[in-house]
Amino acid sequence: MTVLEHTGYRPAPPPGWQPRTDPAPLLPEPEPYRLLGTGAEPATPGLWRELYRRLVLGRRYNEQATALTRQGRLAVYPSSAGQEACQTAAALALRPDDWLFPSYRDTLAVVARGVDPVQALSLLRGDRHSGYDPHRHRVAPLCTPLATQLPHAVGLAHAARLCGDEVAALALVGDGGTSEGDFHEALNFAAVWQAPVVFLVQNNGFAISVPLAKQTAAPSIAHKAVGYGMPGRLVDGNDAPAVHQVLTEALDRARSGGGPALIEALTYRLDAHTNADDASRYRDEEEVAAWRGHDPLRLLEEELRRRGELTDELVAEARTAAESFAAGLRERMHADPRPDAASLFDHVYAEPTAQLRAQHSRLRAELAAEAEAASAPGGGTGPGRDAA
Amino acid sequence: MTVLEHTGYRPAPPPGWQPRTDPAPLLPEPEPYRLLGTGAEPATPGLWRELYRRLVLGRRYNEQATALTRQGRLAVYPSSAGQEACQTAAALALRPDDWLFPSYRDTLAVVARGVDPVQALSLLRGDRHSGYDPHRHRVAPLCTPLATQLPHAVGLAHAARLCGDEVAALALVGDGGTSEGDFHEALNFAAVWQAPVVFLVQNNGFAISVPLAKQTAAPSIAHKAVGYGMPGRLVDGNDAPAVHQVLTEALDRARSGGGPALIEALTYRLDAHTNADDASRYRDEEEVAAWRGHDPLRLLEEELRRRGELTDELVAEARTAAESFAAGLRERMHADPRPDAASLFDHVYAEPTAQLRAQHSRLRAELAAEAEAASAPGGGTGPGRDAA
Amino acid sequence: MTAAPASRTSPDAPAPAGTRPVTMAQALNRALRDALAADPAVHILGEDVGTLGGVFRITDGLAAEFGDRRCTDTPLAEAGILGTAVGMAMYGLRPVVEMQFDAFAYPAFEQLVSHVSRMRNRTSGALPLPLTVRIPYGGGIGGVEHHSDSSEAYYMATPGLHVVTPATVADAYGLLRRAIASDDPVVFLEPKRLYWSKAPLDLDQPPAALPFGRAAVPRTGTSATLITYGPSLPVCLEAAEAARATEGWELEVIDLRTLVPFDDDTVCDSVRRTGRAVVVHEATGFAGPGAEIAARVTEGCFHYLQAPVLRVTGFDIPYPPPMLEGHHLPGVDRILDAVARLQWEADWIPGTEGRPHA
Amino acid sequence: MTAAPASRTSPDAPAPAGTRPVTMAQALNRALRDALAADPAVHILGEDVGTLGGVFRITDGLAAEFGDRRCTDTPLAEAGILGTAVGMAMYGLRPVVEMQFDAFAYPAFEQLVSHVSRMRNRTSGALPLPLTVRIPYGGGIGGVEHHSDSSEAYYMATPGLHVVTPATVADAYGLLRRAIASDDPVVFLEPKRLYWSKAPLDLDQPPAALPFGRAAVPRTGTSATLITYGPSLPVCLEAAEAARATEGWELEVIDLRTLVPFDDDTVCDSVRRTGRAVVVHEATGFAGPGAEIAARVTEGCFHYLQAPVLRVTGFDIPYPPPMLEGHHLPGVDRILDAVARLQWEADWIPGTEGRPHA
Ligand SMILES: Cc1ncc(C[n+]2csc(CCOP(=O)(O)OP(=O)(O)O)c2C)c(N)n1
Ligand SMILES: Cc1ncc(C[n+]2csc(CCOP(=O)(O)OP(=O)(O)O)c2C)c(N)n1
Ligand SMILES: [Mg+2]
Ligand SMILES: [Mg+2]
Repeated sequence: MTVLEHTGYRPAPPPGWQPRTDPAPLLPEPEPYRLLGTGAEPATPGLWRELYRRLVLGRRYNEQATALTRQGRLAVYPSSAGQEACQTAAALALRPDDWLFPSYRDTLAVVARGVDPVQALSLLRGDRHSGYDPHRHRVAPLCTPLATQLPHAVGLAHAARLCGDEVAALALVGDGGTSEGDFHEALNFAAVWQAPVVFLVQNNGFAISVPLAKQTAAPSIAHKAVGYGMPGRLVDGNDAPAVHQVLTEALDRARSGGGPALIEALTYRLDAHTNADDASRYRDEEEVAAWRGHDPLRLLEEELRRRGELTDELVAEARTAAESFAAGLRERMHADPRPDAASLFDHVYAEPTAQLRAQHSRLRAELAAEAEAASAPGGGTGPGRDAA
Repeated sequence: MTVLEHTGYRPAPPPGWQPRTDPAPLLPEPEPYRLLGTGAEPATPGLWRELYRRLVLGRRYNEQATALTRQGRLAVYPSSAGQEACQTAAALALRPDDWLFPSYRDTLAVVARGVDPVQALSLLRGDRHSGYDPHRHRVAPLCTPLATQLPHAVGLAHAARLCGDEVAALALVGDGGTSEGDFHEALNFAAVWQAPVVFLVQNNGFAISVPLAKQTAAPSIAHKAVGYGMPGRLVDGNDAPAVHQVLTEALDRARSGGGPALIEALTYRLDAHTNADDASRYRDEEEVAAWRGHDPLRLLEEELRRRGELTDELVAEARTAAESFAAGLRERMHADPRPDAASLFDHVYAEPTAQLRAQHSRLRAELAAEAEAASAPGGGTGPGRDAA
Repeated sequence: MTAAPASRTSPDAPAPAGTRPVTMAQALNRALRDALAADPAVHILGEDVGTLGGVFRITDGLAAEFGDRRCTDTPLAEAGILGTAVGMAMYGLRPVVEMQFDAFAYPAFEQLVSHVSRMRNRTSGALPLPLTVRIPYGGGIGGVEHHSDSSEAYYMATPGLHVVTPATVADAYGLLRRAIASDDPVVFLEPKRLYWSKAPLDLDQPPAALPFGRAAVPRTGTSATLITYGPSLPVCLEAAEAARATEGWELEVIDLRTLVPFDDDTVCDSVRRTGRAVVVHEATGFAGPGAEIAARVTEGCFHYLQAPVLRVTGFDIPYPPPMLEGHHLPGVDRILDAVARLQWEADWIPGTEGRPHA
Repeated sequence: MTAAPASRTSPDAPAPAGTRPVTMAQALNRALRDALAADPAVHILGEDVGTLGGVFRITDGLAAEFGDRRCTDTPLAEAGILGTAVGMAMYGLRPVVEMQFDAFAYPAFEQLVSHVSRMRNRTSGALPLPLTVRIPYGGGIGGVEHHSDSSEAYYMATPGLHVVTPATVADAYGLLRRAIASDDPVVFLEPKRLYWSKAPLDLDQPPAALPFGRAAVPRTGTSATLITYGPSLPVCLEAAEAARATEGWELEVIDLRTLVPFDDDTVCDSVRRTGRAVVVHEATGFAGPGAEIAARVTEGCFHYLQAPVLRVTGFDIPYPPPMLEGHHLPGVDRILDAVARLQWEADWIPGTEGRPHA
């Protein structure tokens, strides 16, 4: 008589319903996690002093790279001054077989991982798209299109797991980058596949000029993790030991099959977005000053002082190492790189197509003609002419 | 002596730190929200009977449309059998000025909103990309590329708010669609802009053949809301009154400036993905049978019976209306639509370019020649020849 | 890459006894199967490629045979699929990605253009991406909006990608094997309306992987050259047959097989002989694949050309609803019309006062 | 759309007294300002377009003057920006979207191709999308990877879009006003290396909105036609000057201004007079914009052509690092070389035994 036959009262939830994960453990701590000033002890003796040395070097690196932009030696430099704790801790938390997936702002992390700084800066110098061998230190090329490196990290971590290797990937992204679709897709794939990958968001409060409040209305970026079924952690990104610990835990967990994690590190870039940016257009000096008081280097220094570990020797050693590092970098960056025009046609394909070979030989002919003209007495407008 | 001057112990959190929203109220209920069988009363008298009538019609519509595919009258039909509660409640919860953003599976919602079913089916019939005037009933065209309609809904809702209009948008998407980057970007924009938009995910457990467990590892899809700073709600999608209530609340809230919401409705498609799909390849008959026991129509019918409201009169009335609706649809769909070939060039631009005018006149000449050949005695291979 | 001479056989010609007719879909399925069996680095990823075997069943049975770690149903996110495949390739795997329909590859466009096509170049060869992106493309199957796009022009305009599209059953096998074996990324465009086309093929002795950059000449002729690929090949062959029957023209038909790299030798050799050429494809004409083909043929054969290279293509409109697609797609009549306009006797270009060659 | 005759003025010619030199960036800024002032439906959206005024300062001061509801900093998600703009346009607003750099428009590709270009057509005119997508494009500014792409070929191959690119300060103003006023979606490509180019312009009496589909002829000549647009216009003008000085050639230079719709009349009229043409652009050559231009010029002017239409373009490679971009970009020498190869006396095509015209 009715459309469906009567089978009785069914107050049951929909068939098969069960939350697949308990959300509570996935939610981040309500306050950013800190170690400095809490009375905590270093996980391994000497770790904090090592972090200190590296933070000093990192700051000096940022200063030197910025100076190189003024001298026309870098096309552009996105400074990580103020974010050295994140970058350094990221590199240090990785094991040799792990992979790092950096963005354009993360050359310090790349250098801290062991890559030659001149090679790490190739992209920003403008002689090559990527200056280092990614396999040697297991560092992916610096990635410019925001968040697009995140799925790469997931895929690599997944592949490593498929191959039975105990390898984790650490992917770096900014607060702005979390708004991109690729962020979402990467985290989702990672969680579904339980890939050994850790996402570290360096939340420095701005995407160029756009403040976080215009980027997301979430309680925190770390809260996004629950939407993928992975744990979210919130850490004071200027507390180097805290970042190091949170990353180490997450990477260990990932490597041993525990799945991915999302870590939000609260930090601040003390410099402008890049040397080409004018930060005074969008932020107050007061805010910058407040963050200078929360400088990662200062926080660690104060802690070491409180612990009586900030010896003259340590300070001198750190400074000397940083200065000599900077001097070496400066000197090498003042040499003119001479990328070979013929390299334009290398590595477009495994083997150049006939079409590329033809274009290559045309360029060769041009270069030869220019060289001849230039070497002829009084000759040649030089290669500048085509360089419009 | 040290790199940074000493200014004292600073255990403070990073400057400016404060969670911007309290996460707790954003998290969904732990069990899907239900009204049927809970002893709850209809929000307005007669609402549940009205839902019943519409569910009966909806089911009949799905059956009729599926039959039309067998008769070659539809190119394809993605049935919403089993999801009638969601589709009907969605249409009913909207006010006249609100906008609906449907996907390919949501023709029932479109029809329930008042669109002529023949027009609603144009896309699937294959005569036009979209058969109805979107402004008349404030229904966006059916959207095929998954989740891409979500930012449209956000933009429209935002625009309405900018214009000072009290308008909300309701955007429909499937569980599979939540994995797309556009889902993420849309929800984020909506929350940052506090746009009056409600996202309804019809979680029917599958994206074609892919079950939810391969789609997301989240505790629930509704848990994704907190990552955007909007409330997430979880509702039994086969409990029409519950879906209607949750949507009504969310739309009211949105319209009055309370911001967006994400609603996950747990449901099931009883038919295959489309008539072209073979669901036996990826799911058991047992699972389907379990869900038949949780059929939205059955749940509502049982409740009305318990309440003594399932009168013969109501049942007959619902069935008659459904049958006459189906008969009208059947009859009108058996007429051959004759889309005009010349319309190919209409509406590519506001004014056709010279290039399109030239192509149009070439086609006109072809058609004229064909017509002539066809009308000539014994003549013509007809238009079929070019239709490779 | 072996520089084999262009094959001058007709497509899917009667094959030796022992072979049986298989569809292009089956040939592609077999190519995937053989690639999975031959190389443990090969992994298939996509929407519905596992349990279901793909909406076109091209991956049918592969998850069952090789396990769902080798043939994996992914979440529904094309950029995520391609982006994770990039990472897998970086680790040394050889992913084969399926995009469900042509238009649904667009979400992955940034990954394709900004990473897939450039990673080898960016890293001076350190990170090649041996990655195949299979995309069913083209119309003619009555698909509703977004299911019949032809997007090869986008991929052709992106240096670093190989763009490949088979038109015959045997080529489907041979080119897909070659694509998966390639150390470069390949966009592998499958003409979906030819999925069910059949030709005899001995699947126990499958053909060798085909080199890229070698067009086929399935029909020789002297009057004019039809240059085509993928779904338009059968239409061109039909047109050539009709041209002989009705006008006595002998049309040569070239099946490009790979759009990138482009086989200038085979194409120019033909056009220099015939002096006339028509390019045929489904994609829209303006800035479509035929633009490049016409431009380069003209550059390479200018003095041999008796008429400009003409193009018979889809109109410059969004792909129409299925009931109108027959009017949009290049068909035999339009091809013959174009051939007829190849200045067999007089000037023809509307609005120009054509003048004789100097 | 008024069918004004093609202007035959040189670009940015000395203007009446009272005008002062402004940069293209300033002209674009002023066009946006005037559009915001003229029509309350106009809304600007993008990354950093508000407080910062855009990384190129094209939106400088607009948020201050019109409020951040009219000029809005969005979250960092290009598909979201374009997708929400679609919804805004559906509600009757007239969004102007800024993509920060050319390559960063790729994430929005699906929205652009599957929705922006098709919404009017899909809805039989019921939902036109009066929407402008501003994209700084091209190289020559020393930008690092992903900051110098030329992607106009992708947009040209997408029916339903207008594709517009100014090369002069005045055109920047006039074309942008026209784009924003257009009821169709417009991809508005801004040659970033010309942002700082200057010409006198009276901003108190700004030029009228320019019609689409009308190329400019900034230099007339009789020997051959250079067909170009956007960033390559100044290079072509320089080449034309050099050609006169060194060879006595009088090159006509055409600035297309709108790639879609394409101004066949102006272009063919010129090429029929000169009999020779070279297309110049920064984008890669293979399947690039020049392919369509060469193919259609050849179709339209075949019997007038003394030589094939040649193309001087970027190489078929990913855009190189800044230290090498000078070798990649079309420069004066390459243009002159191409002109020299236009068969002034003998056969030239490598590998062909050119034969005299019949
Ligand atoms: C897809 C894409 N869109 C836009 C840009 C331009 N852009 C470069 S950096 C940047 C801001 C990034 O902010 P965030 O992610 O917070 O990183 P941060 O620079 O603060 O380290 C933008 C918009 C880009 N690189 N990629
Ligand atoms: C961008 C995009 N990718 C792929 C497809 C092909 N496709 C159509 S429906 C579908 C499954 C969608 O699943 P879900 O979102 O759960 O919605 P349902 O079909 O279950 O209603 C797929 C993969 C598409 N339409 N759009
Ligand atoms: Mg940031
Ligand atoms: Mg579903």
